[in-house]
Formats: sequence, structure tokens, C-alpha cells
Amino acid sequence: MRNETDSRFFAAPRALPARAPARPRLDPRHLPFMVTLGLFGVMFGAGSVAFDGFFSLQVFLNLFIDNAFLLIAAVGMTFVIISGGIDLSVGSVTALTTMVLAHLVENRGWSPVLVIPLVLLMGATIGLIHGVVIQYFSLQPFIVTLAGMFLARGLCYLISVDSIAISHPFFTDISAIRYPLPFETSVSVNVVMALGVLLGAVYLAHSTRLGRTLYAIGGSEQSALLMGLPVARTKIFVYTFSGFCSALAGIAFTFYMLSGYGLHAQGMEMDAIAAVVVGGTLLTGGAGHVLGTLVGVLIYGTIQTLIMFEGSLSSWWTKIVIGLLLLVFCLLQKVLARAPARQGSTRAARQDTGQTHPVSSPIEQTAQVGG
Amino acid sequence: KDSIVLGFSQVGAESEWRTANTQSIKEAATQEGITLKFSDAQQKQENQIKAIRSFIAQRVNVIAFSPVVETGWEPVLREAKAARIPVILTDRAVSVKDESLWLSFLGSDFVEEGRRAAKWLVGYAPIQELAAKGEVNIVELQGTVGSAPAIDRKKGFEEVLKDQPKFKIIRSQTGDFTRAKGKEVMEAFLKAEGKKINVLYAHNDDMAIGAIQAIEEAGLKPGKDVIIVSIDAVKGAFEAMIAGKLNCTVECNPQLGPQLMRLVKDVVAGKQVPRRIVTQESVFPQESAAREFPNRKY
Amino acid sequence: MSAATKSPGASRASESLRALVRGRLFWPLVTLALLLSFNLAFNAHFFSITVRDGHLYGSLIDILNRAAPLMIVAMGLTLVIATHGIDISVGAVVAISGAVAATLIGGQLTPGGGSPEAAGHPMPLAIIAALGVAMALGMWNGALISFFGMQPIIATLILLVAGRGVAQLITGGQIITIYHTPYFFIGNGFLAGLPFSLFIVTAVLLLLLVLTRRTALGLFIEAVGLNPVAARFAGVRARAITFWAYAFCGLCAGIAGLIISSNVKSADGNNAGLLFELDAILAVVLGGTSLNGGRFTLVGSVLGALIIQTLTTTIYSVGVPPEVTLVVKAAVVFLVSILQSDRVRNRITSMGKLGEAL
Amino acid sequence: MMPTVPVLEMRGISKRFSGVQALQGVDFRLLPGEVHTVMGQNGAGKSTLIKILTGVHRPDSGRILLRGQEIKPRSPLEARKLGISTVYQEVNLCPNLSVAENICLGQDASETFAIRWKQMHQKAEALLADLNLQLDVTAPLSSYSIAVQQVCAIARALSTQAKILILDEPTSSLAEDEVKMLLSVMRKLRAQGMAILFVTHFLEQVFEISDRITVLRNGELVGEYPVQEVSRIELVTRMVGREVAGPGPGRGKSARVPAGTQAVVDEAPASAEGPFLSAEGLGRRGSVQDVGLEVRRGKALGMGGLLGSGRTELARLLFGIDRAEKGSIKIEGRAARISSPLEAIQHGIGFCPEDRKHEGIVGELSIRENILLALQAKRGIFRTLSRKRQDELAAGYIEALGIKTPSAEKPISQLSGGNQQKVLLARWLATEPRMLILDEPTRGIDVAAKHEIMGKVMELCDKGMAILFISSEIEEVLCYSDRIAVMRDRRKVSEIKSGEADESMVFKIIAGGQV
Ligand SMILES: Nc1ncnc2c1ncn2[C@@H]1O[C@H](COP(=O)(O)OP(=O)(O)OP(=O)(O)O)[C@@H](O)[C@H]1O
Ligand SMILES: Nc1ncnc2c1ncn2[C@@H]1O[C@H](COP(=O)(O)OP(=O)(O)OP(=O)(O)O)[C@@H](O)[C@H]1O
Ligand SMILES: [Mg+2]
Ligand SMILES: [Mg+2]
Repeated sequence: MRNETDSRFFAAPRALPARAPARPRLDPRHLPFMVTLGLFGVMFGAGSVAFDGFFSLQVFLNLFIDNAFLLIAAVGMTFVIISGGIDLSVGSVTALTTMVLAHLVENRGWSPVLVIPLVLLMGATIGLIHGVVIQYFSLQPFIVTLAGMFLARGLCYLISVDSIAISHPFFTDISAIRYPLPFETSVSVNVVMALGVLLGAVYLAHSTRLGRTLYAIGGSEQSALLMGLPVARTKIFVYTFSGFCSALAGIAFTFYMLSGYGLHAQGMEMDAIAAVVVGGTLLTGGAGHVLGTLVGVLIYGTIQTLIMFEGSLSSWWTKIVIGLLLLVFCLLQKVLARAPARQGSTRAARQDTGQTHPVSSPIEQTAQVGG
Repeated sequence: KDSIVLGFSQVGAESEWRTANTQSIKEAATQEGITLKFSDAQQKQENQIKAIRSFIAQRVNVIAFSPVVETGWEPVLREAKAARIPVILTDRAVSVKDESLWLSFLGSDFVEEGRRAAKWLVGYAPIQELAAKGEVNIVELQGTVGSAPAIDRKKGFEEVLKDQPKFKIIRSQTGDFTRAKGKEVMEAFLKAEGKKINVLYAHNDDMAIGAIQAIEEAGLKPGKDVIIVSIDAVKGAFEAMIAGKLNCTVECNPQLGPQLMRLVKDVVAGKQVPRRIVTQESVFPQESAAREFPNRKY
Repeated sequence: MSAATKSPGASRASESLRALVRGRLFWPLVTLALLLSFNLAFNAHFFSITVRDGHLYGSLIDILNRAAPLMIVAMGLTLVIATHGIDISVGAVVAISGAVAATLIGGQLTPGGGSPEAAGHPMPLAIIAALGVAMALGMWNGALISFFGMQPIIATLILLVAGRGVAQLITGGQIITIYHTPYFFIGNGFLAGLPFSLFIVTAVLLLLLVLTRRTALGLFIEAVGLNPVAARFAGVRARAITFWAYAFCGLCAGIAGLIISSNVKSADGNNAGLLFELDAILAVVLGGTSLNGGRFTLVGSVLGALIIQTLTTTIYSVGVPPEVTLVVKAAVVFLVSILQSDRVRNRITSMGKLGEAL
Repeated sequence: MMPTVPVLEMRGISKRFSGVQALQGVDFRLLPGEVHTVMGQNGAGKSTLIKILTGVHRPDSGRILLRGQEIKPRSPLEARKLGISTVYQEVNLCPNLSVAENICLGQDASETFAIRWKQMHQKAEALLADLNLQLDVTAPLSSYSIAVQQVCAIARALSTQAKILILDEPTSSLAEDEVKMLLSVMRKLRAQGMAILFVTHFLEQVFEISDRITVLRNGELVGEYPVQEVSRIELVTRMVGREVAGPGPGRGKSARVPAGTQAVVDEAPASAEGPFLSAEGLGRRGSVQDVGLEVRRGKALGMGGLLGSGRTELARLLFGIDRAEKGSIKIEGRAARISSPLEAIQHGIGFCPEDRKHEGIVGELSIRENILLALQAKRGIFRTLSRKRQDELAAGYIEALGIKTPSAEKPISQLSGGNQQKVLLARWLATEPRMLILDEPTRGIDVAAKHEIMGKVMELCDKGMAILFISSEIEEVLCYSDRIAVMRDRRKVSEIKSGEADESMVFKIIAGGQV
């Protein structure tokens, strides 16, 4: 119906005045991500200089091995946060998954082939319930998922307060698998699983309509609704996906620990949120990149590794140093990513880093039904 | 000659007991000239596993750790074994099928502590009198739900009382090992059960100390109207016993440092070490408090 | 069915009923009443209040006294949340404040001699120092958020982690027992038969009510929380407002820390205020303030804190086994929040309307 | 001449919001291949009618028929699937997404699993080119001014093959050129048989494009008229329900004031005292360059320019929202540093921004509080007004500006667009500024109210207030200002006395014909 050539009513479309002075080649919108990545490099480099044995491929790979489950959960969390919500149930659903797995496999003698799909379904269902309750009753995600967090943790204790060791060969075998890599290094099944989830999520978030709808909802739910985007469906999907990821993280956790325990993954939701946010995603929604979450998790892992290599910190200094490193990191991230935009204030900043900088972007009023 | 490097992964700093434990290990290491790589896991097993992995990467001589839970150590301990680093467990054991994954276990037995508390109670004269007249009503302040000491201390205590039909646990609730919660829960118990309560069994001294305050505020006399027995034997418990407000505390010794260092040295020297080393622990009834108090370090 | 078809009188009446039901405090009050009456079913003495040692004594008094720290922190947090922020470091600040006060007051019990009441430093100094530190920590949060533009959750997460460490550093990881009896008055004392902590709560509440409703502060906070850009364009000093909200929240956490440490006569750097932030946020939300900022209700947050404490006490006094506690808590939170949702409210109001029409 | 079977029919639509009867038994018919304009004063119910049609609101009673079939759209998504494409009154797009995404997202079924970015960008560029706009479609929408955003919203609506197109005040921030472009696109679509529901407050546009007009008043249907059968005066009378005077006392040539008297007034105070505000060489990287201007007491300085020419940015510099890097500002002859809106306000300046949704209203606050906000900020936290005084103030402005609302305690987000704009104006008038910067202040305000409101502003101007008046409507600028500064490419290119200029001359300068 539209014909490009003859529908031009005027000779040439008028261009808006050219933008301010030429900037470096780098797309400014990718700057925060690059800065984060760069800072990760610096941090890892600093560790290598400071500690013997730090600079090795295996130490780097250990970041993945030890944080695979966190990465999986954080990917789900990224989706939730981009849509402008939050999911506090991540850690407990992970724990519940380990518990159900262990209980059914060890105490009931069910086959893992049956149990694994079952727990994934369970995680997704918990997420689905969150999503439906949040959407249907228009409740705040914080409170709904907080209740979910209590519930999942509580269900763990109902199964057993004690931990259940897993000795089923299926699990022990998988947890023993190491895929060899050059220089006598290796990675575990979890790493492959986590990277698979990550890639899937990157595709989902950045190349599908669903993913972009997610960003639209995070930017302004009201607008997304008026734009005729499937808001309800997408929001429910987001929580379902997060529940699914949590369950998958639980499976990875089981491979990692070979046990089910109600106190597993305590506070993992905070770690996941922190990783997502450190990776450049805005808690207010609508901005961020799934790959940023990977970097966020790596940074989190590096901070921990640094402290373990340090090895002389007392318990309290450990906490203080974690806090300080996080602080330094976030401040640098802010300062560096902002440098080119400093010339412009509110509006210019909005223009340059609008996708990644919360402070200056206007906060949407969801209640506003415009006119 | 290079000094021995010991990698030690502590559970966290969640209680006074734990802090004292850490301190003892650190001091002993300095004294013995052992280089200590210390890592705090903030109550998370995954952090302990990460720490052990980083010890392996750093090629320490010996790895020691206080496991958060018994289960789930198999994979990482196998890595340690592959790297030929001996592993010592402190404070509590792990359950792994391959027993060769760890060398020695140094620590206390939580179930035994529970048993001792119960045994003392059953043998305590005023309680026997009570039991002779009727039932003995016990309220229990549990530790953090799911935590090993909470589970085991409950188990040991109940094990002994199983054969004592007159002893009844009428209320049991978690006080999270803290004074504040202990006090809060005890307040609620007192409101709900009133004077029926004869005995308080607390999984650690801190909760007992909190509960003592609640009992006093309710106008009852702790140590008389309500008999109190708890575990850990920290300094505060002795103060309470001296004041006559606590009846008995079962020791759970955190001073594992010297013993651990000796063990480490033996291991590095290639000596044969015992598989299980039980720490010296006793039961302190009220009468012994004043005598024992000056010896308490923590 | 539509309002237009009804007589004006009936519609006015239904409107006023709706106004009542839509009132912000109505549902928190209903929830609280339900919880309390549930208790009564289990324990006939639940509401009984007796006089003991010249002050009131009973479960209700316990709930009020226990809830005091939470109420205070919830009020501070309400301001922060109203600016569309969040402060998850309150628990750590609670621990630090208690630790500072306890170490300064100190005092040692020497068996057989000496005065256990001896204080290391004068008590007012200790209190001022503790509150000062707490407020400074709040200002630190505020500065990171409003001047450096850090995301509130990350800025306060830093303090959540590091602050706990600082508290442990101060106490050396031990529980510091306080022997200075006058200090116990803050959290244990009674004034006119009522717990002294309630007077602190009332004072904070009144102060805040005056500040936010008698001055323009409330308006500015709401404007900043709802639309910071528009607020700034209208001349509101959005950054300063945000900054002071966090500072005040820190101060509130400091006060709560004093009450808690005074109540248990000791400072526990490891555990004091652990996970306090979740309860505080929950209290604010149950009270009817949205996490998206804007309209806030201080009284609602106080009620929210009471709901949480009542629930906890109920669980203890009804004798729910510890393994089941969390499930019960989850169920209650689910129910309460669904009950408070607009959809259910509207359903209930329209039921009310129907009943009226009959 | 026209097929008589309507594509869309709304029968007896009623809608009540708490306290307001927004629509009462309204009938509406839309024929294929017609442009049907809905007119009415602010708050008459136009947007509500549209929102009911597209499933945003559910009607209390009434039926909607699409090609004779009853439909009950429950969400904009459903409406879109039924072939209804809508541009809502406020720009309802996502500021964080790129322009291309805002235009194309969700409009094309083939993109479900793999978005082809290149195609999407090309499509967006082409759609924008149709509307005479060329921009970086990968930049986030928020980096463009509200006018550009409005064009993007229109482009989005045009991006699918819809049978019905709804445009709710799409031209409110557009300049002449863009409007022309839009109207020609509409003509073309009409020729292709599309039915267009159009809402606007500009009478010229109504008469230029519409086939039929439906007039609403206070939520009730006044009538449906073929465009040939009503005159402008009649139309306005039907909308308002009484006769309305034309533009009030204007200033420029097109106003009714004789040019001679105007000139006298023009010179006298200027020589008596210096300008209220004068700026010299104002500039900022990425923003305006080297702008100098003087705003005098009792005078209105108009600003003309194309979309994106930098008028808004200049206003932001003057009001301290952005900080000028070069140049100086003097207020009453004394050098002034204005580094925040608050300082500007304390200097007696007010600024009514163009983007009312993001920069103007605080949606959930009441009308009273919105009016009060700037005044209270000026007075500081502790010098509050008594509640009685606040109520008086709010009631006074509601009365004076004709804000249609049942009570001053309604959240402002529940007001109709034009009424929100009036509240914003009231906010600034309440601060009793000595200089008022108005950036597109008449956006979305109905014809009758526009004259009244601008009349009030001019009254204040005559009493000594300085005005900086930015508008995309040249006619308006000419009418209400004493002098006109023209911006092009973020520079001031010319300043003329409005008495000496006419529309075509200003156009020429704006377009860059001559300086
Ligand atoms: N969500 C809402 N809640 C309450 N009242 C509303 C809501 N939306 C609109 N109204 C009221 O309905 C009436 C009609 O508003 P509507 O937006 O339809 O007017 P309009 O004709 O589009 O006006 P304008 O020309 O100013 O855009 C107004 O009085 C408005 O206050
Ligand atoms: N090449 C460009 N790239 C991106 N943005 C541009 C470009 N040219 C202009 N703009 C936009 O134009 C704005 C500059 O003009 P300003 O908003 O001051 O225009 P204006 O004269 O008020 O016009 P209007 O409000 O009608 O758009 C900038 O904020 C920017 O968003
Ligand atoms: Mg409208
Ligand atoms: Mg403009």
C-alpha cells in the first residue's frame, strides 16, 4: 500500500541539524558496557599482578565454573529487571529445586530423567504464578516475589530440614565431567549449560519481538500498552522465564554440590540483582544488555577470588573490602562512562546515554493515561 | 625453609563462638609459624567450595575447613585429592562416599552436646523432684532452621528424653541463635504457656541469655522458676550462672587452633594422624561457674 | 447497574462507602484486626493486659514494644521509598549504631567486686555518637545516590555488605554485653505504664508528620518520587531532597539500633538487624506506599510494621512449628497483598453497593 | 458520492469516571474514505471516545460496530488487530527504545522470531521520509524533541495496513511544514479508502481536510455536520455553546490593535529602563551557539524556527536547566548566574515546558498541588501557604483558566490534555513571575480557551511582565509578540519587529531564504 518513491511529497526530506562535534568511533550507547568490560579486565589484571597463581586460564575458567548457577539465575533476573520488575524468589526457588531433586531421586528413587523436567516445570510454574498474580491483581513484584521467596524456602523445610546428599550415578557422573580445554584446563557441564542459556537469552532479548517488547515495557508500561504491544503476556512470560532459570540454576547447583538443602543459595537473589545491575542494567527497567549480566557475574566472582587469594582478611574485613571494591568499581563505571557526555547535561546526557543512564532519564508515570 | 601454607575456609562470623574459633586458629597459626590463608564463606557452602578451589589454585600445603553442611563436598574434594593436597575437617564432618577424600576430623559432636544437656537435666535434683510429682514441661529454643547444630542438638536432646515419659517438650521454636530472637520467642512462650514452663533448653547460650531477660520481665525467676540449660559455655553464660540465672551450660569448645596446627604439622611431616580427634569438652553446672569464669577467654 | 441509573442519594452513600474502603489505611487496619482476632481464637488471654511492677504487661504490649524498631525504620524508609528509592542497608546501620553505643558505654562485670553500672563513656555521648554515625551513613548513601547518580539498590547494597563488616569490626565479632543500667531504659523502660520505646515511635511519627504535612517537604518528596524531571523544572531541589531522605532513614535505623541493643542489653554486630531491610520494606508496602515512589503514608507504614510483628508473635504464640513458619508467612503476605489490590477492593466495594441496593 | 455504510459505528456510548461524566450517550459514525474530525472544548470527551474505541477504557454502556459486527475491544492490541491504528494525544511511545523500534515494533508479524534490524531501520527511515523527516533512527527516542516524537508516533500509526486511522491532536506540536506533510499524507490515505478519525483544535486544518465534523460538548453529542454546511463561527459556537470573541488584544500586525499605537507602546518603556533579561553570546556544546537576546518588561518576544532549530534548548539555558558554557546573562542590568531552575525562579523567571508529560505535570499529584508546586519551591520548604489559601489559589486558577474538573483534588493525570496544559500555565502564573518563558503554551488548548488564556497572559504582559513566547504557529507568534527572533540551526539568525512582518516574510527567514 505504501510506495516509497512516489509518496515523497517534497523533493528531499529535511535532515535535522547535524549533531554536536564528532565523537569517537565507538557508539556511545555501548560505552557503559565497554567500560564495564574494561574495568573487569583491569580488575583481573590487578589480581594477576598482586597474587601468584592468579593469572591463569584455570582461575579465569573457575569464575565460570563457580558462578554458572549464579549466571543462569541472573539471566532470568535480567529479563525481569529490564521489564521493570524484580524477582526475589530466585534463591529460594533454586534451593527448592535442589531439595525436590534430591528428595525424589534419593529418597523416592525416581529417575533423574523424569525428575529434571519435573523441577523445571515446577520452577516455571512458580514463576507463572508470580506473573499472573502481579499482572492480574496489578500488585508490586517486590511483594509478590517476596511471598514466593518465603514460600519456596518454607517448602524446602517441609521436605526436610536436613540436607540430602545425592549419590545417584547420573548426578555424580555429570558433575565429574570436565570438558578439556587447551593448557590443561577444563570446564564443567554447568558452564556449557550457563553459556547456552546466556546465548539463548541474548537472542531472545535482542532479536525477537518478545525481547524488544520487554524493553518497551521497562521504558514505559503505559506506552507499551497503548502501542498495542502484548504487555500482559510478556510480563507473565518474564516471571515464568525467571522461575525456569531459577530451577535450571537449581539443577546446576545440584551438579555443583551433589546435595539438596533448604539453606542452599541463601541470598542468591541479592547476588543476582547485584550482578545484573553492575552489568549496566537499570533497576528502573528498560535499559541494559544481557551480556552485561555476564560481565557483572564475572566481576562479582573476581571480587570474591581476589579476596580468597588475599587470604589474610578477617571475616569483617572481607565484607568491608567486598563493599569497597564494589564501590570503587561502580564509581569508576559512572565516571568513565559519563566522561564524553559530561558536556551535555540533562538532555544531552539523555541523548548520549539515554539507554543506559537512569538518573537523567525521565521516570515514566505509569498511571498517566496521557490526555 | 618455606613455611607451611594452610588454607582454611571458615563458615562465617555468624556467632561469638565462630569468632572465637577463628581467632584461636589465627593465633595458633602465628604462634606455630604457619602461613594461614583464611577465607570467610559468609555462611554459604558455594563460597566454601570456591575457596577450596582457590586454595588448590594457590597450591597450599594443607586445606582445612569447617563445613557448613555435611553434604555436597564430593566434587571439590576430589579435585583436592587430584592435586594431592591433604584435607582436614574441623568442627563437623562431611558425608562423602569416598572416605579417602579427607584425612582427619577434628571437632566436637553436636549430637553428643544435645545428649549431655538432656542427661544433666534428667539428673538435676530439683527436676527429679518435679518429675516425681508430675510432668516436666520443657520449651526449646532452636537454632537456625536447617543448620547443623540446630538439627543435631535437637536430635541428641530428644534421643535421651525418649525414654523419659515425664519429660515433655511443649513448645519448640527457632530463635536463630541470637539474643534478640531468643528473648522475643520466650516472651511469646511465656504469654502462651504462662507458669506451666519448667525448663528451658536453648541451643546456644545467647538465646538463653535473651530468654532470661524475658523470664525476668514476666516476673519469674530464671534458674529457679524456670530451669535453664544451654550449650556453648561462652563467657556470658558464666556471668548468668554466677548470678544464679542459668543452671547449666554444655561446653562446645571453639579453641581448636593449637590442636589443628599440631595436626597440620604432623600431616606435612608425613606422620600418621588419627582419623577422628574429639576436642576436650565438659559440662558446667551452676556451682562450677565462679571457679571456671576466670579461665574463660571468650 | 451504572451509577447514572441510581438515585443521587444512593450514589452519594455508595461513594462515601467507597471513599472509606479506598482510604489508604482501611485495609492495613482490617488486616491487623483480622490477625489479632485470629489470635484470640487460639488464646483467650491474648488481649488480656495486666499491671505488673507498675506497668502494663501482656501480648499486645509485647507486640507494640517489639515492633518499635521496625516502625521507626519503616518510617524512615517510607521517605526514601517515596522518592522512588530504596535503602537495603538499614539492617547494617542498626547493627553499627548498636555496636557504637555499646562499645562506648562498655562496662565490665568483675565478679565479686566493682560496679557493674560503670559506664566507659557518658551515656548521652554514646547515644549521640551512635546516632551521628548512623546519620552519617545515611548521608553517605544519599551522597552516592543523589550526587553521584548511583542506583539506590547498589549504593545501599555496598553499605549492606560493608556495614555489617564495620559492625563486626567494632565489636570484634563478639557480642558486647552492656552493664550500664540506665541505658536499658531506652528499650526496656516504661513511662506512664507504657514501653518507653513507644514514646520514641510517637515522637518520630509526630516529627515526621509535622515535617511532611505542615511544611512543603511532603509535597516535594512526592513530586520528586513521581517525576523528578518535572519537579526540578518547577524549582524543587530534587537532589537535596533525596539526599536528606536517605540521611533521615539512616538516623531512623540508628534509633532502632539503640532500642534493639538496649532491649537485649548487648550489641551483636553479627546478627543485629539481619534481614531487617526486608521486613522494613514489607512494612512500608503493606502500609500502602508504592515502591514506585510518590504518595506515601507514614501511619500506614507504622501499621505495616505492626502487622508484621503481630504475624510473628502469632506464629510464636500459636505454636507453628519452625519448619512451617515460612509457609505461613508466605500465605499471609500473599493474602494480605491480594486483599489490598485494587481488583479485589473494587469487587468488595461493588458487593457493598449491591447490598445497599437491596 | 460517499458510501453510506459506515465502517465504524459507535452507539449510545457512555462513560463515567469517578466524579465526571466523560461521555453521555454519544453516537459516532465513521465512513470509509472520509476524514472525520471530532471537535470539542478541552475535556469534552474526544480522547475518551477514542480510548473506548481502542479498548483502553471499557464503556459503561453503548455498542461499537465494526462493519456491522459488534466488537468489544479490551486492549489496544485487540483494536490494532481489528485494523484500527491510533496516535494518542500524548506521545505514547517508549523513550528508551530507538526511533525505529518505536515505529516498527509489533507492527509486522514476520518479525516475531527474528527482527531484521536493517529492514526495520530502512522501513522507519522511509516512513519518516514520507513525513519529511530524516534522522538517525537508531538513536533513542528520548534524544529528540517532543515534536519529533510526535512525528514518530504518526509514522508508527502509518506503518501498518489499517482500515481505520485515529489521530488525536497529532499536530499540536508540529510546525507548518510538518502539518502540511501530514495533511497530504492523510489525503492520500483517504483516496485509498481509509477512514480517518481526526482530532484537532486548529480550525484551518479542520476546514482544509475534513469531510465531516462531529462536535462534542461536555461529553454529549452536539451534532454531526458535513464540512460544507458549517462556518467557523458556527462551529465554535456549537462547541462552546455560546458566542466567542476572536483573538483578544494582540500585539503584532495581525492583531486588531492599530499598528501606530503599538509602535508608541513599543518604544516608551524600552528607553525608560533596560531590558529585564539580556543574554549575550550564549552557547553550549551540542546545543545553541552564540545567541544574544533581550527580553523587556511589558514586552513579548516571540521565537520562530523550524523543528529542532534550538528554541527549546535556548529556553533551557535561560532557565538554568542546562548550564551555558559561553556567554553571559544579565538580569535587570546585573550579571546573573543561573545554574538551576530554582535560581531562575528566584530571579522571577518562569518556564512552561513543551513536553508536558515528562517535564511538566506530576501525574499523581492533585491539580492543587501541581499548581502550587513552583510557588512553594520559590517560597521554600517552611513558608507554606495555609490550606485555605491553597484552595483559594487553586479554585481561582481553575475558574480563571476554565479548567474543567469536578474538584481541585483530582490527580492531574485524570484531566484531559488541554486542561493539563492550563494547570501548568496556572503553576507559573501563581509564582507571579517577572518574566515568563512559554514553550508551546497553547499545545492542545481549544480555540476558545486559547484566546482567553493568551489574553490573560497579554494582560499580565501589559502590566509589566516580560514574555518569551515560543510557538510553532507563526500566526500565533505574530499575533502575540512585539518582536520576533528567528532561530535556525541552533543560532539566532534574525530579529524583527512583529509589526513590520507578515507571515510569509517570517516563513522566508525561518526557511533560510534571507537573513
Ligand atoms: N482516567 C480518567 N479518570 C478520570 N477522569 C478522566 C480520565 N480520563 C479522562 N477523564 C475526564 O473525562 C473528561 C473528558 O476527557 P477527554 O480526555 O476525553 O477530553 P478531550 O476532549 O480529549 O479534551 P482535550 O481537548 O483537552 O484533549 C475530562 O473531564 C477528564 O477529566
Ligand atoms: N541531528 C540531530 N540528531 C539528533 N537530535 C537532533 C538533531 N537535530 C536536532 N535534534 C533535536 O532537536 C533538538 C534541538 O532543538 P529544540 O528542541 O530546541 O528545538 P525547537 O526549536 O524547540 O523545535 P521543536 O521543539 O519544534 O522540535 C535537540 O534536543 C535534539 O533532540
Ligand atoms: Mg484529548
Ligand atoms: Mg521546542
